Amino acid sequence: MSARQAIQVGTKTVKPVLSSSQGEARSRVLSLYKAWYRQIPYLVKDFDIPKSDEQCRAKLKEIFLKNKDVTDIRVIDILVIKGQMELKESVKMWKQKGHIMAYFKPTEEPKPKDFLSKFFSSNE
Amino acid sequence: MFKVISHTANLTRSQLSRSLPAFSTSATRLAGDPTSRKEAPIIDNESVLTLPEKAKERKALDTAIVVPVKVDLSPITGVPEEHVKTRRVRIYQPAKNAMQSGTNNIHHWEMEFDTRQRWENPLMGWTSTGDPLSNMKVQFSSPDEAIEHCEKNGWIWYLDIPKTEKQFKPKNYGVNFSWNRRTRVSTK
Amino acid sequence: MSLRLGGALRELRIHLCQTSKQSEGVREFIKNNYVNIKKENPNFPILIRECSGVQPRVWARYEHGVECCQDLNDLTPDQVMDVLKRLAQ
Amino acid sequence: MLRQPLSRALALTSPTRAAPLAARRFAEQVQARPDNVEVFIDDQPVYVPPGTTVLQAAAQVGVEIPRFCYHERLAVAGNCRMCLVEVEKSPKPVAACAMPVMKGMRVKTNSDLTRKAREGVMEFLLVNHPLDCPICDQGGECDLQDQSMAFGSDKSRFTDIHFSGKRAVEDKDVGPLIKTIMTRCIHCTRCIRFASEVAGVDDFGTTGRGTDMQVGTYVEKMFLSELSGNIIDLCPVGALTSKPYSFAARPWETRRIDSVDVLDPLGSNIVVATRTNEVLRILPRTNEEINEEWLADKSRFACDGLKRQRLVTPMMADSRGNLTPCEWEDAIVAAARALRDCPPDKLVAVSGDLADAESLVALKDLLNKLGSENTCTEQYFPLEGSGIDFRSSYLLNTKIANVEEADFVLLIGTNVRFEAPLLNARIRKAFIHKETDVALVGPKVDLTYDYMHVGDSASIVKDLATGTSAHEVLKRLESAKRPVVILGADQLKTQEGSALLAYTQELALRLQDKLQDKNWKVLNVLQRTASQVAALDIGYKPGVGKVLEAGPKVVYLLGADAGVVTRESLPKDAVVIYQGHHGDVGAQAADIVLPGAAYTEKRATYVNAEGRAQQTLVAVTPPGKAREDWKIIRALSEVVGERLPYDNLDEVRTRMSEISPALVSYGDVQDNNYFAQARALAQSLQKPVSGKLDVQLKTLEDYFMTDSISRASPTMAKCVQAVLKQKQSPY
Amino acid sequence: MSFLFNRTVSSGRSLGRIVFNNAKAPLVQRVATKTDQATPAVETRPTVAKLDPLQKSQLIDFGKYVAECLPKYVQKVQITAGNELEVLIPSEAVIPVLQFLKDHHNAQFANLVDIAGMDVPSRPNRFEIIYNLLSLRYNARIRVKTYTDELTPVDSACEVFKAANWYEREIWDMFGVFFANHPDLRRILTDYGFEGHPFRKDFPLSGYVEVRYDDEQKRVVVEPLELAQEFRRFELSAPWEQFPNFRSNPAAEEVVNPGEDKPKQE
Repeated sequence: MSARQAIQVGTKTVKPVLSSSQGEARSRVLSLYKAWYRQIPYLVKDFDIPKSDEQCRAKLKEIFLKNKDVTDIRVIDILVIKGQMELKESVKMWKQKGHIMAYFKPTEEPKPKDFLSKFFSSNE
Repeated sequence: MFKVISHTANLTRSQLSRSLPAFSTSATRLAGDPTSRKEAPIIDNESVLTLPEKAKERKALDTAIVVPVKVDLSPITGVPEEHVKTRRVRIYQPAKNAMQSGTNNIHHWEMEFDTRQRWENPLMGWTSTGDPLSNMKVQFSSPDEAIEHCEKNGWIWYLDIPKTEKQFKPKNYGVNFSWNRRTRVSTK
Repeated sequence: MSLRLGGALRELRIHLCQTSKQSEGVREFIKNNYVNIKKENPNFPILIRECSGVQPRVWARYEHGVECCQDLNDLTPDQVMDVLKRLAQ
Repeated sequence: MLRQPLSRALALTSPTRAAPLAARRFAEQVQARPDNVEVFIDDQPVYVPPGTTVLQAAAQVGVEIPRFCYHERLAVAGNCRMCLVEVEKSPKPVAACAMPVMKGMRVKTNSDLTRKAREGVMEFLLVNHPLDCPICDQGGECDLQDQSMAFGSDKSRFTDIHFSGKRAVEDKDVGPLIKTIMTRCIHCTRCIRFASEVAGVDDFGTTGRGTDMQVGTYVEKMFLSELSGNIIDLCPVGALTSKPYSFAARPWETRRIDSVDVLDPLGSNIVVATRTNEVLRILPRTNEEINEEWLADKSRFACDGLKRQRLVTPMMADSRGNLTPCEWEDAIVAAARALRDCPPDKLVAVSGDLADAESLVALKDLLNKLGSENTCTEQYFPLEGSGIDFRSSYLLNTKIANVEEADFVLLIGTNVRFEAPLLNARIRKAFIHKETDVALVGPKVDLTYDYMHVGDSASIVKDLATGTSAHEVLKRLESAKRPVVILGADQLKTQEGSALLAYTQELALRLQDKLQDKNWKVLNVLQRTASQVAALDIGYKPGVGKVLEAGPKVVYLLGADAGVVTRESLPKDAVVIYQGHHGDVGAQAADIVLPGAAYTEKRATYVNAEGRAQQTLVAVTPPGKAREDWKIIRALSEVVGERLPYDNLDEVRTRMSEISPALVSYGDVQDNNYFAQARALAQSLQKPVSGKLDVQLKTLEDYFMTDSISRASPTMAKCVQAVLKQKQSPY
Repeated sequence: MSFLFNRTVSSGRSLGRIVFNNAKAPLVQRVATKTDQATPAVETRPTVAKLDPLQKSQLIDFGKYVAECLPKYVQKVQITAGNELEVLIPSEAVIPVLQFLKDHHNAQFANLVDIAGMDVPSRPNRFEIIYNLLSLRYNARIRVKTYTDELTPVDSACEVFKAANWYEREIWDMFGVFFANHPDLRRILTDYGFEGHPFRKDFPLSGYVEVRYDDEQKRVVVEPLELAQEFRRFELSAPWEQFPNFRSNPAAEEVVNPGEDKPKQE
């Protein structure tokens, strides 16, 4: 009883962005993922990027999984909208090779992760 | 009577009809509140002509969904993950400049990120930094707003409350001339 | 009521709140028993650290920095003593 | 308007301006009292106690009346006339700073008459004020500049094109800290009032009248005060500016970082102004519970020591014993090897006076993990009796702000004036405004106020404690309603220290038991350094005597620069690891030097003498390869093989809360009790004492250089020279 | 008694406002000839733009009329800077209000001059969307303001004004406000792949990334920002009030606030 009340206190009623339920948001995400997945071979070919289809798919998966913990339907919707926008820009060849390659961050050196190497490399 | 009307007004507020019966330009107002008038539904061309899937989408938008109050916007703000996860936000009230007496510019709250490494640029000797947020300061009128803002953005914050409240003591010009108190000073 | 502190035990830290109900037993304990314990163990550090709003706790530090924490919430002075005795073994 | 942030501009749309939060809360509070009078400020009603000045009443509804001479912490002078306001039914405008409110008074702070009066005053002030704002150091933070923009006239009537009429005044030399350009002086007399009321050095005054009036020291003389820097802040124009900071920067281009001072045990709140990764100056930050809005000279001017004598790279002693720079990896590995190979009972860590709580915790954890219990501080404190078990036995229990409420202060073996200048300022404030009396046991020193000198032998304390003293002080103490006893921690390092502490505890407790106010704490121990309280909280053993006698193999100095650990006191083959930020006494004795960060370069916790945990913030990056202190110890622990379980500051702070929760309750002072228990244990320690009490810091020249930062500061060195020179002069 | 009638009477009684009588001729025409109101004192202060009291009273009347016609949607009507009429509405009301202002015979604000966004992070609804409309027929301008937060969509005004298309894309791009039912909502100013919304108050001046041409990669690469010379930060606020004379002049004067009127009915 009290738990349910707590949940009710912690919620609010808002206008949806696109989806009206969690399931709908999920299906939008999946269809966006599929759309990207299908476009990958064409993108690799059209943009002539030095990456294989598998690498691109891994990157696609990585980018989607980065937001796997998002639960708010509206945030998911906005992410989907932005993803669709990116897809359209890519498919229509508005982007250039550099924009596609920016997903891979080829020039960034990975920052040290463990304490000791962080300590020795800088005082961040 | 008013209650009934405001109730209907609330009901219709969320579902805006495109037919706009409320915006009658006629000069009469005999029927009272136009929204409570019974009349045949007006079907506009648009709603007839829209594609079924489009119409469905629009209908979905008219409904409301229930979401948690606490929302984390960090995936959609475009702030790189590094600057969300590793930064600390300090929420504070700016300190009075000791050099001046006025206090007109300190009655608000600010948020600021922690200072990060700076280094000397080897070419010109400039002070370089890799921190885009070193100049970011956002002002709020209360700490609650600042906390709310940080929570929304997923930043880790802490609150610094200045200890500036002091006991009120009326000032008195006369004590300068009191004859038996230590407040009397010799100079001037 | 004697309590020998030492051996592998190196330090006791007792956290308590000055006013809260949960800490009342610990406060009583210190008021009544601390002097005797300290007299028996004159060189043993029993750090009593007060801070408003904290849960009463005792931290025992043994050799090589091994620490052990016990909750003292709502305990009576005798129970506190028992906890300390257990920690001292 | 243009500069206002949007949120505030929007708030301004309502006709009544929002009063400052504190003032508003206060207004509600005073409204409750029945004897308050109602006055109207710009038609807004406000209830204030009778006797309140118009200016104070206006401040409560958020109306700031412009002023130059008025300062809320100084006596009312009423001589600048900038605060003139119109009061209904008064024939002339009245000076708001000196006028007490009357019932039903209607004040108009923005009427035509008021505006005209201000414009007139401003014109008079500017007649004799040079228009040298572009070369004036006050430019940008000048009350005269700002107020002439807001209230001055938009045209000049000054037609003296030959400049024969502008006043010119010779500059005075008042020492190496304060630069005077006396032509800019507008005779607000704030500096005079500060010197005579707060600083207690009655050197300033005015000579002459009218155009010939001058503010000065009558004869050329240095301003011999440890609080002299505050008159720079007080000066509303550029007549008194900071000499070390002259022509260094403009106020609007500096970044200001709120921080905490560590050069005295009070932990005054400061603002560090930086630009291009360089500390330019330090200003006080208001904290009513500690420093009000003052700052001691060492805290303010020693910041140039942060740029000199710094350790910027790790160093190791080579075969000939000279320290040579090396890489972090090498230094850490060498230090780790030394620590690992050392038998635990021969391993010693000594913390110095500027160490922060984070690194103290990390170092103690590391040593404990290695099996050593030998963590100690340079400062001594008796461990007999209850020792450091209760925080109340080593803290300033009365709290700094409450000293003002005291009616009798007994100082034992401390020269508060130089050990904690702002505590002394509080005592002086109580002395002047509350007629508090002060007595001193210890050497006769100048405390800037009159006190009863009881003598300097330790047996006096014993007599007072046992109630056998025939001195008048005992009677005064016993009849006092809120007595305060302050014991200088320096006295405890002698053989008789524990007895002295025991007697002081006895005395204080005897007084406390008789008080009506049960919350009033009498016993105070004034520590000398900023790190000592945190170190004792964490469980460091005070004093190095015993561990040095045992002949340690490895000594880890955490900023220990006081000179208690020297090469001579150690066995020949001992390895000394020094971690700290300045190349001072400690680094000279070291075999391995690990460069750490100074207090402006790390976010770190310091606990002040009253037990208040406060944190410094990162203002600049540590120079060269220097690192934050707790990180060095954390890295070292990993190489030793006893990895400490914290990787970031939050985790360190969690660990600190496990050690003492008070260490992370920032800004607050915890109440500490159990005096009776400490007293019960101290009873056996009350042995006869015969020694004399002596203090280290006797006169002003002793004050300036006491730690590694101030010893590295050229400004502080100049101060010492100037004070010595002043002593030679006949004045 | 009808609600509206009750409302007008009471507002006229309690606030001393002119009782708005709907039976009279519509407003914009009516006020041009009205004489029943005392003309305000002629402006004598030396200001840059002379305010026309007649024009102002017309605007006030029109604002009242809008509020009366759209009681569900108009939250507040105010005049800023002496002669600029603003209608404050919730975000659901964008379409009906704009439609009304465009199509009403006596308004004819047929021209959408632009749409602006504003970010005030301290508010729960941090964004303001501001529609500037122009009526060529009556030589009048009106401003419609609405509010939203990062997630609440605003109805696109495209179906009322075709001109809204690019303006809304701009706001989507720079503020991140989503416009529902926009025909072609995509970025317009930022680079492809750019993340973030630069006009937000918490977006740094420098941005988070920098681009450069990389010789090895033979293309433009995007990297985290590193400033060779850190931007300076200026603290320009003065501790003394700089324009005390403006203290008593509020930026906006309120004309109608239906939300405040309503409780008085009960």
